[in-house]
Amino acid sequence: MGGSALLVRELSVGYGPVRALRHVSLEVPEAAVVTVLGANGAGKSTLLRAVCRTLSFHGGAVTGGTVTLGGRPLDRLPPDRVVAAGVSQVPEGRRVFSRMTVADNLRAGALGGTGGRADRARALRRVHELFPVLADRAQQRAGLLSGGEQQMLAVGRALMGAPKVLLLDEPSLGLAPLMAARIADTVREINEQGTSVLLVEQNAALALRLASSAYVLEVGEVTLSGPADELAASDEVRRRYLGVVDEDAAADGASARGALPSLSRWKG
Amino acid sequence: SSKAKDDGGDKQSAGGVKTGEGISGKTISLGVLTDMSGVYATLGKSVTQAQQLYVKQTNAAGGVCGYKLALTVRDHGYDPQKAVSGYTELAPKVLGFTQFIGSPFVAAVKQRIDGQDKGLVLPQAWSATLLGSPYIRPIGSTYDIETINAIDFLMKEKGLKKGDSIGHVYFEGDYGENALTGSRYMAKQSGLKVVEQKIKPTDNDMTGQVVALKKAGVKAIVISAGPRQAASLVGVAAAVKFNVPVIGNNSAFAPQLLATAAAPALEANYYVANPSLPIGADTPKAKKLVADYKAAYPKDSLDNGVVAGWTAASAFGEALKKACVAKDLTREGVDKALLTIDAFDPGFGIPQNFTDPKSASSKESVILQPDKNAVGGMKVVREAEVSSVAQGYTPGA
Amino acid sequence: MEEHDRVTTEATGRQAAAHATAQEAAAQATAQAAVPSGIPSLDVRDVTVRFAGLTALDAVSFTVRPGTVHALIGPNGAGKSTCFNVLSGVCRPAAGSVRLGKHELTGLPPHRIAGLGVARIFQNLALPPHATVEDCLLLGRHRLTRAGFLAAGLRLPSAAREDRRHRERVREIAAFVGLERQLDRPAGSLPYGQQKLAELARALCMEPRILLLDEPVAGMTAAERRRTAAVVAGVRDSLGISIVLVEHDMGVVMRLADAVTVLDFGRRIADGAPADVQNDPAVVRAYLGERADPEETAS
Amino acid sequence: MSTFAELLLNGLSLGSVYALIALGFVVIFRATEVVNFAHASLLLAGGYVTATLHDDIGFWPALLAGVAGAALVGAAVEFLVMRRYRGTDQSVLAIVTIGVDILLTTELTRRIGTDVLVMGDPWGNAVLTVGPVSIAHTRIAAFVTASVLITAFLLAFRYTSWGVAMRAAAESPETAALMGVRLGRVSLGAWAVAGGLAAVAALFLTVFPTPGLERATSLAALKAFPAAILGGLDSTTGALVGGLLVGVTESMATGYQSDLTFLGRGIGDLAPYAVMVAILLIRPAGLFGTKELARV
Amino acid sequence: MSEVLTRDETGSAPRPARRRTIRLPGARTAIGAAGAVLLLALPFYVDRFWLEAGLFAMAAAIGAIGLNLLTGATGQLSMGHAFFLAVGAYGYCVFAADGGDGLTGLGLPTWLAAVLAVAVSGIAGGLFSPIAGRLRGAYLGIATLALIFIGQHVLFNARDLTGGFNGRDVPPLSLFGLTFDDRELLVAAVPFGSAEKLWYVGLLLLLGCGLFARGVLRGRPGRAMNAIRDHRIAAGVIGVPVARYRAAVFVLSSMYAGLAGVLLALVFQRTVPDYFGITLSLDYLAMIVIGGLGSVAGAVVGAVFVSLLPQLLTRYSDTLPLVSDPGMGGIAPGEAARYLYGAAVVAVVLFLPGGLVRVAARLRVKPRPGATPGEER
Ligand SMILES: Nc1ncnc2c1ncn2[C@@H]1O[C@H](COP(=O)(O)OP(=O)(O)OP(=O)(O)O)[C@@H](O)[C@H]1O
Ligand SMILES: Nc1ncnc2c1ncn2[C@@H]1O[C@H](COP(=O)(O)OP(=O)(O)OP(=O)(O)O)[C@@H](O)[C@H]1O
Ligand SMILES: [Mg+2]
Ligand SMILES: [Mg+2]
Repeated sequence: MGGSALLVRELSVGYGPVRALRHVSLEVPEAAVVTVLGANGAGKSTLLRAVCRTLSFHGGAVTGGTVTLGGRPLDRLPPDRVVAAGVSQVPEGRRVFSRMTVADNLRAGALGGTGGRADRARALRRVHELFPVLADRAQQRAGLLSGGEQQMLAVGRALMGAPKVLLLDEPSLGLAPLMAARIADTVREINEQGTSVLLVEQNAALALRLASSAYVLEVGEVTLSGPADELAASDEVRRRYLGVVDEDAAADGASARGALPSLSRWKG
Repeated sequence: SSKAKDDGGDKQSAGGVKTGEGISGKTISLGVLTDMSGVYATLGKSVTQAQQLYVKQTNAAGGVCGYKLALTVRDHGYDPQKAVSGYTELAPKVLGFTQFIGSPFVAAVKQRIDGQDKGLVLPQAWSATLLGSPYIRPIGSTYDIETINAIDFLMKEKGLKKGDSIGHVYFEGDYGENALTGSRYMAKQSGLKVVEQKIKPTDNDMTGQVVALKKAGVKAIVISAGPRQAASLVGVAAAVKFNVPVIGNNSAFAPQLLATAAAPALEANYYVANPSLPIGADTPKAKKLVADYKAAYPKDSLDNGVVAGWTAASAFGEALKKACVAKDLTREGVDKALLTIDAFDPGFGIPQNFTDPKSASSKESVILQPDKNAVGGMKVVREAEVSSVAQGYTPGA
Repeated sequence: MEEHDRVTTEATGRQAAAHATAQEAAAQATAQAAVPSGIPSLDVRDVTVRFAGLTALDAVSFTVRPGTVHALIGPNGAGKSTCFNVLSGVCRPAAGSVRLGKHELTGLPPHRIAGLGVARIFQNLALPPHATVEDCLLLGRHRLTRAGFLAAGLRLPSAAREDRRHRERVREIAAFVGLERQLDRPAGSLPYGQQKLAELARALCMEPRILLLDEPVAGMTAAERRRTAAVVAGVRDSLGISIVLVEHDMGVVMRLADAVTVLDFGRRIADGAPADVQNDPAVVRAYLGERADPEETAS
Repeated sequence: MSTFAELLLNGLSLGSVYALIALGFVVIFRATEVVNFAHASLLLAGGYVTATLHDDIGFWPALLAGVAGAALVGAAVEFLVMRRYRGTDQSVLAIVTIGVDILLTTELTRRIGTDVLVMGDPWGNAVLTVGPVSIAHTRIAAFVTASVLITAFLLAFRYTSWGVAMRAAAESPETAALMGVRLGRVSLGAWAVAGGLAAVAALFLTVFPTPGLERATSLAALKAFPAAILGGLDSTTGALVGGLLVGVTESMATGYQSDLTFLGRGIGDLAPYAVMVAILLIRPAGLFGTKELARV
Repeated sequence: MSEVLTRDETGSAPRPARRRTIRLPGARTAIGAAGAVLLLALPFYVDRFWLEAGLFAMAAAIGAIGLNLLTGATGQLSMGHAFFLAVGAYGYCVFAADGGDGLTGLGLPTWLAAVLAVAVSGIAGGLFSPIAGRLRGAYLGIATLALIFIGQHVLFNARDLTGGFNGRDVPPLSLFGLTFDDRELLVAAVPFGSAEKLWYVGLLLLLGCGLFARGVLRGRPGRAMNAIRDHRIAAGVIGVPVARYRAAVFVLSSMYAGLAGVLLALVFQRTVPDYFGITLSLDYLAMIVIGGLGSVAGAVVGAVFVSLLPQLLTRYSDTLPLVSDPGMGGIAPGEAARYLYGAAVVAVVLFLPGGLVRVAARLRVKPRPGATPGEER
């Protein structure tokens, strides 16, 4: 079936006049974990939207470049066909179906999958093992879950489809440290079972540890790329994404304190 | 400015006939404010087509006084705003209106008709509330009178007697409530009791009404609603073996009903009071109209709207002819001419008397019965007659 | 986030600890100097919240001293946001009381609580997507402005004057959080991290006496987190207001908090100074996780 | 007492017709969150096809054709109109359906003209008389049909992936698309199903005790609005209960009209709305509707 | 108009932020002035039919502005607007009539009657606030539909107040000794009837109402209203008294409707119950959607479109293609008008998302191709 390597070539995206991505190229080899780092607004979510063809929901459009999965172009497909081709995404900001029950949310996750009833049951069991709270709250409406529980649901839902390529947009957002670690384990585990993963994550330390290769996106362009461990060692990445403060940390800290922004009190 | 007042509204034409608004060159313009896309579309279509037929025939015969007639039709779809706009648009251009459907709308422009426009309006509405203006002249008996005659028929021929209860199912609005005035008056005069059931044009299922009337033990039912409601009422009553006679006003029947499942019940138990003979009447004029109408509009059914439209148009034509004789085709001239007509029979058995603006042009009603085999679906069961109660009744009193 | 903490705290841990005391002293000092007399303390007493078959908060108590940053942490679903919902009047507790100075907050409708100077940012963003950032921030000034329908409709000079004054302040606050260049963009088109900042700015626009922050740095890169944390610290130091902070990034919590309360399954399992809480075995077990294999910290 | 029983029975039977109409609203609302004002015209379309064909091909095939025809019209509306809307505001789409309704109704009323079309149904005007009360066979059929269809939809919504997809698409099209839901197909399907349901409802709305299908029939569909709302716009059970409640209310208000004259006559149409408002005051999302989420 | 408030076509898609338009100063003022002069001069040139149509449009615009405050800006769907129009129209009659026609009439000065009628509409709106404050979306919409039915019931049954099915006469307005009735008044040799005189009243009212609503929308209340629409709970937490605001907007919107009702009554010279039905309410909704949700100009443009289009189509129906005389088997004029109207509603909403005002805005702000703002983020 032509493998499951996801290939992005020279991709450009615009939201009306706003150009969000410029000539971005990126590759997710079969059964690999690739991470994309970048500041707020760098275009990470835009990249994932472009792959899954949901840009039109945001008033955006691909203006150039191609996306292929295992050699097969995804460019002109509607989003559901992309899913059918084996690409699944955990969108940014949870986006659970808040009026549906937790159980139905998970069922919705399996809609695009090709697996049979048994596969679905197995997937469900695994999700419940991973996030027991989702089993406890099966009949609760998803909108009433706590933020972190919703995030678990969003991840769990994507796992229900048993995709070939999994796109994760900040899966650890709002998760407690313990839970974030569990997500990391999960990513590793499903990757070991043959699923390729494209991971967008603000927790760069975690992301770089999971990934085999990494890309840095800045203002819509890829500025750095390479094996994850090399990137993790680069100063730039350490400073901006790993939050590692240099040797003269004390001085830096002090200056930071001195430069603390200040706001005068309102004398209404 | 273009609107600046120019004097000389009235002109003297070559033949010495005085003319005014609504006449230009050799054409008399007449307005038609009808409803061909709203709730009264059924009526509006027949009336309008009959009037167009009249105009065509009159023009073919040389017109009136050497003038050709021309109708300007505006379809207001029973929307008050469009109706009023239509009137505003046509009022300066036409001599008068041969048709104006919707008595609330006529009432809406009544001030303007009476106060400044003074053009003759023949509304296709038989509510007594429209009486009293020398310019707005409904033709034939009004609903209250018709209802009195209808109940009179029930008492004389259907065994209804003093002390009995009758049910009256009526539409909210001018038609139903005017008819109700009639039945209340009749009940008072004849010692009956009226059980009222008000409905809306959207009600199509009369089961609830039948149950209620049955509970009240009525001996007969008057229905002042649309054909559908009549069919449902009669059908349900028959199905639950509630065998009382039902009589409706002229708007409560359409020949189309005879194609429905309610037909047998209608033929057995239903009567209609009508201000003239039916379209299928056995008069030469009626026969000619049927033939001509069929030729002109082969696909459309013949109903009483045709009669009403024809009657109104020919009444207007009659007034024009009289005005022409008086050499005054201005609006006032036509109004005056109409006031002199005291026994005009357009060919449907009942002479119309227009001399008194305060009373209906006739108080007679014909009682009809649905009949599949008759032209227009109705046959006469009692000829034109005014009941004694109707004789003594003055609308609005 | 755990790894992330390790990284940062490993690098800056000692320094942070060293700071902590200095900072505390400084805070104490500023508390005397900067805490305006109007900042009351927030007292949460035995608050219990139940949802069908679930006790989201179980007799939780804590006190936020004026002018401090009080962190509220705990695993997902521990009841932190629910606690905020109680504090801001969105949700009524089954039992317990919340006092802000001499005002009892439970039972008041949200807008009245806002009127007392309690401002909040939402965990799941609540920005109108089409309104510009400036309008969002101006909305924050609702409680401080007066113009009603009549004044606004008739454009009374008083309304215009008020509008001008408050727009100025809005610009000031936007500059403070770093959004001055985004003011005329629709809020919905901002990237996630900036939307969080816009929320923060909107809350600041309410000129609060108590600021409730629900995960203010979620979705930001490390550098941005540092900056936002600095903004929060700046708020406390320059305005002297109290801040209640819910955050899963322990680095930020440790850097900012003066006191920490830990919730688990709606119960308070620890309460105290950040350093103590961080080493509390119950907290480690329930929240931070015990794995500390060297390989992890090495990255 | 027998009057009461008769009115109750009549109300229930009338209500089952309303329930069928309301179900059509519910299906569209669940799938697209749009209040479908064009439902009345779908009704007219379905009825028209059935009525014009039954003479030639017999009643049951004609009914089938009516269902298919109305489903086709519904699908066409979705495909040609609803799908082209690029916004997110559902009340805007509701206005679009008003435009669609005007178009379709005008066309159908023009075709129907002044006729009263009969459905050629096998029940005729037969009534079943039990003791003092009688009920039309058509209404028994309506009740059975409504119950069966509503149960079927209840199960379908709850247990099939079609139902899940529909609800997901209604709540967030983008996320649903990410789950592999074919948005176009889901809403096309919903509109087609609603069309089919409308044809069934049209049948029962125009057979005995009403004389037949004619141009004003579509107005009767308006009466199902309070039914759909007071049951809860997104609940199939609600459609049934709401329909029955409206039917009974109307029937009672009509039957006891003479005892209620202090309210003015003709409150039969008003009463359902009064009941609806009263219920909404207590339950803002209707009896069975999904309550609004109240957490941030 | 108020750019911020117009809904965007693509859900979350925002407009490019900066609009770099170099507008000739004064060009707009010039166009505005020319428009104003034209509007002021119309009564001297056009027929009563057109003036009346214009007045209907003005009244509709006032009502639509009110509805837009409610539905567009605050997100409360109302299908009961016709009810408040009726309250205004009949309220005016009751206050102003002298009882000469046997119906209740208080015989107050007509200007006072107009003011009171508007106030009563507001009160009616206030009475509905327990429901308006509690329900949302489609539920509120259909609950307000109940108002229509209640309204119709009252209009038909409260004979003493309303005159029943045939309605009642509307006493002409008199202001400063000038009576706005059909007695002719010669102005520059042009006979002024009621329509000509009322034209100026209508213009003045519309201008006032439009400016007021614009002030509200752009000011503090407008922001609060939008916040309620976009996120009710958050709005409360930010300090907006949600229930009070919703009730207040409902009242304000009802007052606008009431005023529209008064103006309509004055133009009609007679109030009839049939007018205040569900179609009217739906027309108003169509107006704000077609014009553009949430903006004043949108409401005005939509009102003009919706109320003039059917009039135009009816008037020129005979010259429309495919239309034939009745009975000739073709499409009747009224039907043709309805086809076009329905199609227009659908087409405008589908192809001009954001409403007609957005087209106007787009024309005004012509994006120069190639000159994409170098939007760096
Ligand atoms: N709907 C939209 N309309 C216009 N511009 C948009 C839209 N969505 C995103 N953008 C812009 O596109 C750019 C990229 O945004 P994107 O959401 O992809 O960033 P991101 O890297 O995911 O940021 P974050 O880390 O905050 O999630 C930003 O400048 C953003 O303002
Ligand atoms: N309105 C509600 N109805 C039912 N359950 C609710 C409601 N609100 C919250 N809960 C439940 O209460 C628990 C506490 O939720 P809360 O949002 O306070 O958690 P949290 O501590 O903020 O977690 P997180 O860090 O994931 O945001 C959760 O299990 C949640 O599902
Ligand atoms: Mg993103
Ligand atoms: Mg939370």
